[in-house]
Amino acid sequence: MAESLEQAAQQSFPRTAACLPEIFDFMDRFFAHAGVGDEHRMPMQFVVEEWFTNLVKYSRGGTRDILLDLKRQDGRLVLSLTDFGVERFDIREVRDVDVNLDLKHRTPGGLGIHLLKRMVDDIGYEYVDGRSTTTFVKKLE
Amino acid sequence: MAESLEQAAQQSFPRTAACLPEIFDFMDRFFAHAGVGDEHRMPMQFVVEEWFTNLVKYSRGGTRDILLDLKRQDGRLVLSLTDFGVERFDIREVRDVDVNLDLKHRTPGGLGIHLLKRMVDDIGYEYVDGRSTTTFVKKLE
Amino acid sequence: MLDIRVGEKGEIVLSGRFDASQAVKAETFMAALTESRNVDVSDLQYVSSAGLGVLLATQKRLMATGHALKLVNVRGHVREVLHYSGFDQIFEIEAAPPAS
Amino acid sequence: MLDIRVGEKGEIVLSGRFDASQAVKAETFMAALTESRNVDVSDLQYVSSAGLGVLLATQKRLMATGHALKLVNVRGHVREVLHYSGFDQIFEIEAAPPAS
Ligand SMILES: Nc1ncnc2c1ncn2[C@@H]1O[C@H](COP(=O)(O)OP(=O)(O)O)[C@@H](O)[C@H]1O
Ligand SMILES: Nc1ncnc2c1ncn2[C@@H]1O[C@H](COP(=O)(O)OP(=O)(O)O)[C@@H](O)[C@H]1O
Repeated sequence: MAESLEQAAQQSFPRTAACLPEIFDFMDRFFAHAGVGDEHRMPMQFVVEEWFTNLVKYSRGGTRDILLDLKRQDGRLVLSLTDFGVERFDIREVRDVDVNLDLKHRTPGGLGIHLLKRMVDDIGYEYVDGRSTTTFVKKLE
Repeated sequence: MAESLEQAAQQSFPRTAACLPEIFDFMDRFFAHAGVGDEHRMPMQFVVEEWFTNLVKYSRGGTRDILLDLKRQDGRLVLSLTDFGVERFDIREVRDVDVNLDLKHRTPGGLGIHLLKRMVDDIGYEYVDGRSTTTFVKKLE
Repeated sequence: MLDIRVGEKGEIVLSGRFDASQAVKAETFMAALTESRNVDVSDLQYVSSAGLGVLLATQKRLMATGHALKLVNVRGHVREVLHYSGFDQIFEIEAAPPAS
Repeated sequence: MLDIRVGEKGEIVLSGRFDASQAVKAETFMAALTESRNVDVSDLQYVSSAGLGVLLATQKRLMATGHALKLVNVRGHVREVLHYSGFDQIFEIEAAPPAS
């Protein structure tokens, strides 16, 4: 019980990309503490950056801090981001972009979600009373 | 009397160069209001920027906001900057740099005070109980 | 933090982390470029889609005048991200030599 | 605000206000330069010693490899500041044509 409590951490961050260095620090400390292998650091930071900045840029109605929740549980890493007082948006319904277009037809848009989906094993979504929580799961072994 | 009251403005600014756009706006509004000619805008903004950033960079003991005071009085423009809770520093005692050195021997340092002295007609200094006020005077006619 | 500078052979050296908080800085640097350059990413630990966006926009602008960025010493996380983005079709990419 | 970009003839175009709050941005752009360039300041309204510092540092770095910045379309406040700084001895400076 005591151990499982230690393997979780939560922190809220203001809605600005300027927070990213702080977010990465927070994740690094949790990963070290929870003994998550180094090979997961960059991909999981990628997932959190992409989704955090999307909430900042696109969440309709969002004004409050965004909650980042990290857990190590049953051999899996579970990252979730919760946005309060916003409209519903389910990342799982976003269609994939075509990454095989030539330069002329490529735009930078849409790459974030396309890439983050490739870095996790599962994605969950929950929406209750304006509270929008997206959960990313990565198997550790 | 009423008119002379209108020809003065005061505002405090936090100790960071990020305030400069706000300072210039404040000066522009005063210059427009007090009918100061356009030819004085850039040189006087130069004087205020150089001295404000020096207070930010060098004032020993400075932690409080810096007060900028603008006056039009007897055909003269009087700008003063007051720094609170700092050590004494009299700009009039700073020696001039040599602006005729070749590139190899030139450093960016020292240009600020050298240049601002050329843009004003008189400089005053007052130090009382940690309150350090430097006053720049420019004749308007 | 992202460090961005010109290396000894005129190549652009990116090191550190190229995340959304560093995109404006990289954009400002890239805006000065008018010719083809190698971009050495051997010390770049991380890149997000914000970083990819800056690289893509620069590539588009340079290609309009027949120039291009070439990415060299690509490895690890950066290599993976470039690959999944299909950037191997848009940039000439040279992998890092295997670690010795 | 300072705007800094490459113009149609490859010259660097500075416009707006080059004050201490804009120095890091200009430094970042200038860091990408490795060759001689003209710097067009016709639309630069203001420069402070922080701006002069960036120009001087860039000039020193370029001159070490036989290159240089040349300042063109210099006028008004900017001209005055460059003159009192002795920058006419360090940079080739070309005044703006008289206003028509
Ligand atoms: N949290 C969100 N709320 C609403 N719309 C979103 C959200 N996240 C993404 N989107 C939409 O999905 C698109 C694709 O997102 P993404 O792949 O991150 O690329 P980008 O942000 O570069 O466009 C966005 O342009 C936006 O229209
Ligand atoms: N307000 C101040 N308090 C203490 N020292 C100062 C102050 N202003 C300037 N100085 C000193 O005078 C020097 C010259 O200042 P300046 O001409 O503005 O050039 P710079 O700041 O680029 O060195 C500074 O390097 C600093 O040592």
